[in-house]
Amino acid sequence: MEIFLQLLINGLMLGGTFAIISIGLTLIFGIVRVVNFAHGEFLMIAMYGVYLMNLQFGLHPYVAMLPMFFLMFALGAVMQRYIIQPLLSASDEIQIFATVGVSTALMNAGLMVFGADVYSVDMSSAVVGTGMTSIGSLTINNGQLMTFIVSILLIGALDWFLKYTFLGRAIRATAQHRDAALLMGVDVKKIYIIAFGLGAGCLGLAGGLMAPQYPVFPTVGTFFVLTAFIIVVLGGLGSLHGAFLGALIIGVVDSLAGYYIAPDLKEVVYFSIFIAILIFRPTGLFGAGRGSE
Amino acid sequence: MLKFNNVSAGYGGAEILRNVSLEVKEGEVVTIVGANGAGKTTSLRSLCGLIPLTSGSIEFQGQQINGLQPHEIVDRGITLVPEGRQLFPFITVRDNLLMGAYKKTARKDAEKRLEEVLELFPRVRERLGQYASQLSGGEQQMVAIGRGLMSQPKLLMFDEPSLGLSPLLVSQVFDIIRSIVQSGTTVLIVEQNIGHTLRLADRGYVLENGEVVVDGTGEQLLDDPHVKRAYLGL
Amino acid sequence: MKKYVSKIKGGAVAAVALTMSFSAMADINVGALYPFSGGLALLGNESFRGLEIAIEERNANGGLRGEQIKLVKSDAVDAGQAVGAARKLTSIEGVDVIFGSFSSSISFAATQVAELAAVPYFELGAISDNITDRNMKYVFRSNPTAKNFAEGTIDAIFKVVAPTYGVDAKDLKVAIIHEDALYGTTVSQFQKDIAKEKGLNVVQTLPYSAKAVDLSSLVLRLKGAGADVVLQTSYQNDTTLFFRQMREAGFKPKALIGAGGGYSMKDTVKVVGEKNMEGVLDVDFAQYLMNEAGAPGIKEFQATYKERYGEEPRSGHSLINYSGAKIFLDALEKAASLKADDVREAVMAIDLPIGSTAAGIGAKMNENGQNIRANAAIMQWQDGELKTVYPEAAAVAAPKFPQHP
Amino acid sequence: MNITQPQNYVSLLLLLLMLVFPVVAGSPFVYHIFILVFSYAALASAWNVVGGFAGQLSLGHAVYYGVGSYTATLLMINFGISPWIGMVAGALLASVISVFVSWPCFRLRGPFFALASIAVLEVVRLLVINQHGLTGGSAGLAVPLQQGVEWMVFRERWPYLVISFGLLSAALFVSWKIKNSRLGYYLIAVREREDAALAVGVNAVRVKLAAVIISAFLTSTVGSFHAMYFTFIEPGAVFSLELSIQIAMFALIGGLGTISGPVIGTVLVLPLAELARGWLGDFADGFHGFVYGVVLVIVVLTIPRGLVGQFGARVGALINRLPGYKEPETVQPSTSTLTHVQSETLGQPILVAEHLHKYFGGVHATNDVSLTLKEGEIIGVIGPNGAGKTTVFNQLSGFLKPTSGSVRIRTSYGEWVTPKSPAEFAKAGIGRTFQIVQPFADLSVRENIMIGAFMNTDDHVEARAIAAEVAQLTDLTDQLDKVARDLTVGGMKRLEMARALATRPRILLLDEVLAGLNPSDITKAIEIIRRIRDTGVSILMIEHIMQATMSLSDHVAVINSGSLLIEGEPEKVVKDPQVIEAYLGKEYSHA
Repeated sequence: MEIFLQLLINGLMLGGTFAIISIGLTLIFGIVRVVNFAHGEFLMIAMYGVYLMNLQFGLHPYVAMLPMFFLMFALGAVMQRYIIQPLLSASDEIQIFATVGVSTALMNAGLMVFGADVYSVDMSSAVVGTGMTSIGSLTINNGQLMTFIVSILLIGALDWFLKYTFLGRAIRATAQHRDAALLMGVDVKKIYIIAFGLGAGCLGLAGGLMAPQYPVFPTVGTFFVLTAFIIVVLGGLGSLHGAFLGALIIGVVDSLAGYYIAPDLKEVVYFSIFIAILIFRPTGLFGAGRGSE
Repeated sequence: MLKFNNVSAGYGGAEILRNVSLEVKEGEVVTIVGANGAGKTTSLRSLCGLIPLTSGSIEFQGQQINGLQPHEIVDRGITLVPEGRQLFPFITVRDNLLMGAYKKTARKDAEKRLEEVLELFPRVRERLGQYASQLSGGEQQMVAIGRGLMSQPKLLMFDEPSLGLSPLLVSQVFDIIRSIVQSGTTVLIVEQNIGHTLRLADRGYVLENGEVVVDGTGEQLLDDPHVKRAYLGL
Repeated sequence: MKKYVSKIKGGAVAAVALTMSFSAMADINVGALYPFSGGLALLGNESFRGLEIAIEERNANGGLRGEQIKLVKSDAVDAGQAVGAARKLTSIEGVDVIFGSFSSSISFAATQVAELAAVPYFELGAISDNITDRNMKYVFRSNPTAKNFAEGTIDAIFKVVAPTYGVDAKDLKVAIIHEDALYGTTVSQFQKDIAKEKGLNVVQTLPYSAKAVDLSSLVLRLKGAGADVVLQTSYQNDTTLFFRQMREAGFKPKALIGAGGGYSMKDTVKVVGEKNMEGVLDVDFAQYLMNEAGAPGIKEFQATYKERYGEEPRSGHSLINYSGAKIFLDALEKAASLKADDVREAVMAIDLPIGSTAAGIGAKMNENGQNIRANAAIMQWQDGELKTVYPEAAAVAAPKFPQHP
Repeated sequence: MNITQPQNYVSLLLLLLMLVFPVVAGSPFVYHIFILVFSYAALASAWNVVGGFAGQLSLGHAVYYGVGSYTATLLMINFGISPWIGMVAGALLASVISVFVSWPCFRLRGPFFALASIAVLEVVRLLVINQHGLTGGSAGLAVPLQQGVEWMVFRERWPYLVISFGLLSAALFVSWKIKNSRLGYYLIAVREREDAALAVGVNAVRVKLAAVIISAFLTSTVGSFHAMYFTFIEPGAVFSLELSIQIAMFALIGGLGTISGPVIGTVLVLPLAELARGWLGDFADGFHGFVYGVVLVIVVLTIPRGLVGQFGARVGALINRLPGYKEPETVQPSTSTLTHVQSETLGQPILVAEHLHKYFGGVHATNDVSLTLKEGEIIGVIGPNGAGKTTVFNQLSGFLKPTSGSVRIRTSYGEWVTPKSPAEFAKAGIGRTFQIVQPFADLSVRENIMIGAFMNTDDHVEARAIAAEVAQLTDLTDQLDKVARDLTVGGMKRLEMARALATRPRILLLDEVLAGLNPSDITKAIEIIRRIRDTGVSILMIEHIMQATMSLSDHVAVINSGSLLIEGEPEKVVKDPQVIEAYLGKEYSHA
C-alpha cells in the first residue's frame, strides 16, 4: 500500500511536469489548429535560456523563467507570423512539414551553438526547488511539487484571462468560429500570433521549472514532445483542464506501469491508450465535442 | 451613408454579383430581396470584407472601405448579424454578447450596453450562463441580434433573420428589428420572407442572378410583378 | 573542333594528375568516421579528440613514414549514413586507413564497406563483440568489448565489493538495470550470463528507455527487491535521473557499479553532485586517475588535451581512442607499405604487454583482429574524481564505501 | 504506354541515364549514393501511394520498412532462407499488418492520422525491442556475410545498384499503373471530396485499404533490400520516425500525388544532403542538419505543391515540343445510352420513401415525409430556404440514415432493395448532385466524368467513351480537357449532372442545379434535363427557379418546416395559399 501511494505521488508529480509542457501545446493546437512538431525544440531553447541566465547573471531558474516567458512569447509570435500564417490555408501535411522543418533546424542550431554537451543549472547553492519533503515514509521532490503548483496556477491564470478579458474571449471565439469572430471585429491574424506566443511562452516557464530536475542538451525536446501530444489528444483539443488531467493520467500510468508491468514497456502502455482514444473517442476524454474528425 | 458602385464579386472565379449599385441613407431601413442564389448573402459578405471585389467600389460615410480588413470595417461601425446565427457554440451567452463589444470603442461601455440589450431580450437574461449551443433556435437568433447591437453599430445588417424560425418567432424577430430601427440605427436586411421585410423597409432592391432588376419603396415592391416572378415563377 | 576537345581533355587530365600527385606527395589521408551530430554527438566528438591528439602528436614528430597525416572527418549519425561515409572515405577521399567509430551500429555498417574495399579499419571505441566476430581481414579493434565490460563489473563484485564489506559475493542480492538500446542490452546480456555462471544471486533485471523522463518506479522495484548491488549500463541522462530518484526514494544499496557511459562522465558528477557519487564504482576504458606506472603517458595526454581544447577531458573516450590510435599508428610506421595486406601483417605483429599504453591496455590481436589484451579498468568515484582501484598495478586508491564505515 | 510520346521516352531516358551514370563514374561512393537514391526514391514513391494519392499523411511507414528488414533477416538467420523469398514473405506480412493498423485509423483526419501512425510506430518499435528472444532486441541483428546472388550480398557494387534500380522501377510502374487506373481515380476522388466519391459508388474504405496494402508491400521490399545492403539492422534505425519523415519529405518536395515527384525530390535532396554532410560537417557539428531544416521550411513556404506540382506542367509542355508528340486520340462516343429506351415498366413506382423522420438533437428536421417517384417522371421539390429539402435528399441517397421510415428502390431486375450506404445507393441506381458543387477541382472535366463511369467498368477506354457520351448529353464536349476548377458556374453544375449520369443511374436526384446560373445557362440546363429524362431516367429535383420547376415537373412537392406541405400538379400547387404563405410570409399572402 505504501509503495502504491508513493507510486501515485511520483506519478502525480511527474504529471505536473508533463502538464507544464502540454499547456502551451494544447493552446496552440486548440486555437491555431496547427500541430507544432517544433514544440520540443521550443522547450529546449527555453531550457538553454534559463541555463544561460543562471550562468551569466546567477538568476535562480524560478526567477529566470519570467523573462524567459516573454522571450519565448516573442519566438512563438515570430514563428506564427512568418511560418505558420502563410500556410494557414494550406493542407495539413504542409503545415506539419513546416513545423518538422523548424524542429530539425532548431535542434541542429542548438547543437551548433552549444555542442552536444549536457548542461545543467547549478542548484547547489539554491534554497528553493531542491531537496525533499517527507510525509511519514512518503517523499515528494520539492522541485516537482513546485512545478505541479505552478502548472495549476498557470492554468488558473490562463483560465481567468480567457474568460474575463476581451482578448481572452476573442481567443476562445476565434478557436470556435473563425468567421463569426471576424464579423465581431476580431483581427484573427493577431489572435493567432498571440495564441502561438502564449503557447510558446508557457514553455519559458516550463524551462525554469524543469531546470532543477533535468539537464539541457540539443535533443532534450524529443524526450518530451510525443508524450505532450498524447496528453493533448487525451485531454481534448485546446482544453486546458483536459491537458492537466491528461498529464496527471499519463504521469500516473507511467509510474504504475513502470512498477507493475515493466519499465521498458510503460511507453507501450500509454501509446496504446493514445491509439485507443483516437479511435474510440476522438474528442478526447474531456473535449467539448470537437476532435479529430 | 453606404454606397455600392458597380460592385462585382464572387468566389473562386465564379462571379456572383454583377455590377450591383445600391445605396443606404442614414436612418433608413433598406432591404435586398431575391431568390436563393441571387447574390444577396454575397453582397453582405463583400461589404464586410470577407470576399474581395473583382470590380467596383464600396463607400461608407464617404470613404472607400473595400480592401479593408474585416475587423477594420467593424471598427468603422458596420456590423453583420450573419445567416444561421453563427454564435460561438461553447462560450456562454453572456460572453457571446460581450464578444459583440470587442472593438475598442465599444469595450468600455460594454457592461452598460449589455444591460440595455438584455432589457430588449428579457428571455436571454435567464440564459446568460449557458453555452450558446444549448439554446433553442429562437433564443439563438435573439442572442445573435443582441451580439450585433453590442457593437453600437452605425449600420446593422441582417442576413435572413427569419431562417428556420416558426412564424410566431419570425413576427417577434421583426418586432425587435422594428424597435432597433426606431432607436435610430440604420438597417440593411437581406431576407427571403419578403412579406415582413417589405413592410418594414423604406426601400428595397430586388436581386436576380446577381443583378439588381428593380428597386423602389417597400410598398411599391410588394405589388411589383418582378418580386412574385423571382420567387414563384408566376 | 576535334583538336579543341582533345586539348580540353588533355588539360583536364593534367589538372587531375597534378592534384592527385600533389596530395600523394604531401599527405597520408586518414579517415575519421564518428557521429559528429545527432544524439551520439557528444561522445563521438570526445572520442575523435583522442584520435586527433594522437595524429597531431605524430605529425609534430615528423609524421608517418616521413609524410604528414591529413585527417578527413566524416560524420555518420546512423548505420545508413555510416555506409555512405565509409564509401566516401574509401573512394572519393581515397584514404589509406579509417579510424572510428564510437557507436557499434555505425561500426558494423562502416567496417563492412571498408572490408569490401580492402581499406584497413581501426576500431577504437565501439564495444559490441560481434564487430570482430565476422572473419574480417582488415578490421582491427584496440578497445575492450562489451564482454570485457561485463566481466569487469562482475569482477568488481567479487574483487572489490565483497572483500571491502567482508561478505561472500554470493550472499549479495544483485540487480541489473540497463538502457534498452544496443549498448545497454549487449553489456547486460553478458552480465546476466556471467553472473549466472559464477553463481550470483540476481534478483531483478530491468531494461528501460534511455529517453525515459522518470525512473522512480524502477527505483521502487529495486528497493522492494532489497538489492544490495546495482549494475547499471546507461548513458548520461538516465544515470543522473536514476541517481536523483534513488536519493529521493531513500534507496541506498551497498554498491553501484556502472559500465562506462554516463558513469564515466565529469558532467554526470556535476549534475548529480560529488557527495552523491561518492563510492560509486565504474568499469570502463581507463580514465585519468591511474597510476602512471600502469599507464605511461597518461599525464602528458591529459596536459595536451587541456591545452588543445581548453577543458578537462569529458570522459575516458578520448584516452582510449588516443591509445588505440597510437598502437595502430606505430604498426603503420613499421608496415612494409600501406597496402592492406602489409598493414594486416604489421598489426598482427604488435605485441605490447598490459600496462604499456596511456590507457593501461596492452595490445595483441587475435585472428579476428580483436585486441585480447584490452581490459576494462575498475574505478571508483572518490571526492569527485574517478580513481582507478583495480587492478592493483594501475590503482591509485583503495576502494571505500561511504555506506561501510 | 506509348513509347513514341515525348513525355514517356524522356522519362525512360532519364531513368536509364541515372542507371548509367554511376557505372560510368565508377566511384564506389557514387555507386552508394545512387543505390541510396534509387532505394529511397522507391520508398518515397511507395509512401506517395498513401500520402499523395490517398491523402493520408502517414508518418509511421518505417513500420513496414522494419517488417521487411526483420522478416528477411530473421528467415535468413534462423532457417537459411534466401532473402529473395524473405523479401516476398516480409512484404506479405507488411500488407497484412497494414490492414490492421490502418483500418481503425481511416476516420482520423490530417494531423490526427499522422499522430496515430507515429504512435503505432513507437509501439511496434518498443515491442520489437522487448521481444528480444525473437528479434534479437535492441542489440540488433547482423546479416551473415554469405556472398552470392541467392544471399543478396555481393562484393561488387553493381548488383546492389541493379536491385535498387529494379525496386525503383517496380515502385514507379505500380504508381503509374495506379494513376492510370480506376483505383487511381478513386483515390483522388476520395482524397478530394469523399462525399462526391461516395455518390458515384466509391467504397472509400476499400479504396484506401488497397492503397495502404500496395504501399506497405513496396515499402517492405525496400526494407528487406536495405537489411542486406547495410548488413546490420537494429530497431532504433529501422523503426525510426526520422526515416518515416524523411521519405515523406522527399515526396513532398518533389510533389505529392505525382508519379515523378518522389523520384525528383529524392534525386535532388538526398545527394545534396550527403554532400552537405561532407562540406559543412567540418564547419560546425549540426550545421548541415540546420540547413536541411531551413531548406524544408523554405520549400513549403515557397513551393508547397512541390517541384512537379509547381513546374511540372510547364516542363511537360516543353517536353511535348520534342518530336513524336501526338494529341491523345479522341474517343468516339457510342450513342447506346442516348437512345430512347422503351421501358415496359414506365409509369410504375421506382423510388418509394415512406414516413421518413429525422431528428438532429432536438430538431425535427424531417417530419413524416412520404414520396413516390414513378419511372420516367420528373418531380420538383420546392420549399423555402432551410425547410429541410436537402435533408430529405440526403436520406434518399444514403448520406443520412432516417431516424425512422424507409427508402426502397426498384432495381433493373425488378426487385425492391433498401441500400445501406451511399455507395450501395449509387449501385442500386441512384445518381445525385450536390447543392454546393463538388468537382474534383484539379482533374479535367473528362476525368471527373470518368470517375462516375468507373462504377460500371474498370476499363479505361470504355470509361473515356462513356465520358465523351455523357459530355455530349450535357453540352460539355468542348470543355472535356479543361481543368474542372476553370469551369463557369453553369459548367460546374452541368459537370455535377454529367458525373452522376456517368454511373448510368435510373434515378437522378438534382439538388439546385439551376441556382446561380444566368438565363441562357438556365435555358440550356432545362433542355438537358429534358434530354436526360428522355433517355429513361427518372428525376427528383430540388429547385428554386420557379419557371424551370413549373415547366419541367410532372409533379411538385412542397416541403416546409421539415414536412410535406402539399403534392400535386404544378399549377395547382403554386396557387395554394399555404404555399404562398410558406414562401413569402404570412403578411404577403394576406396582401
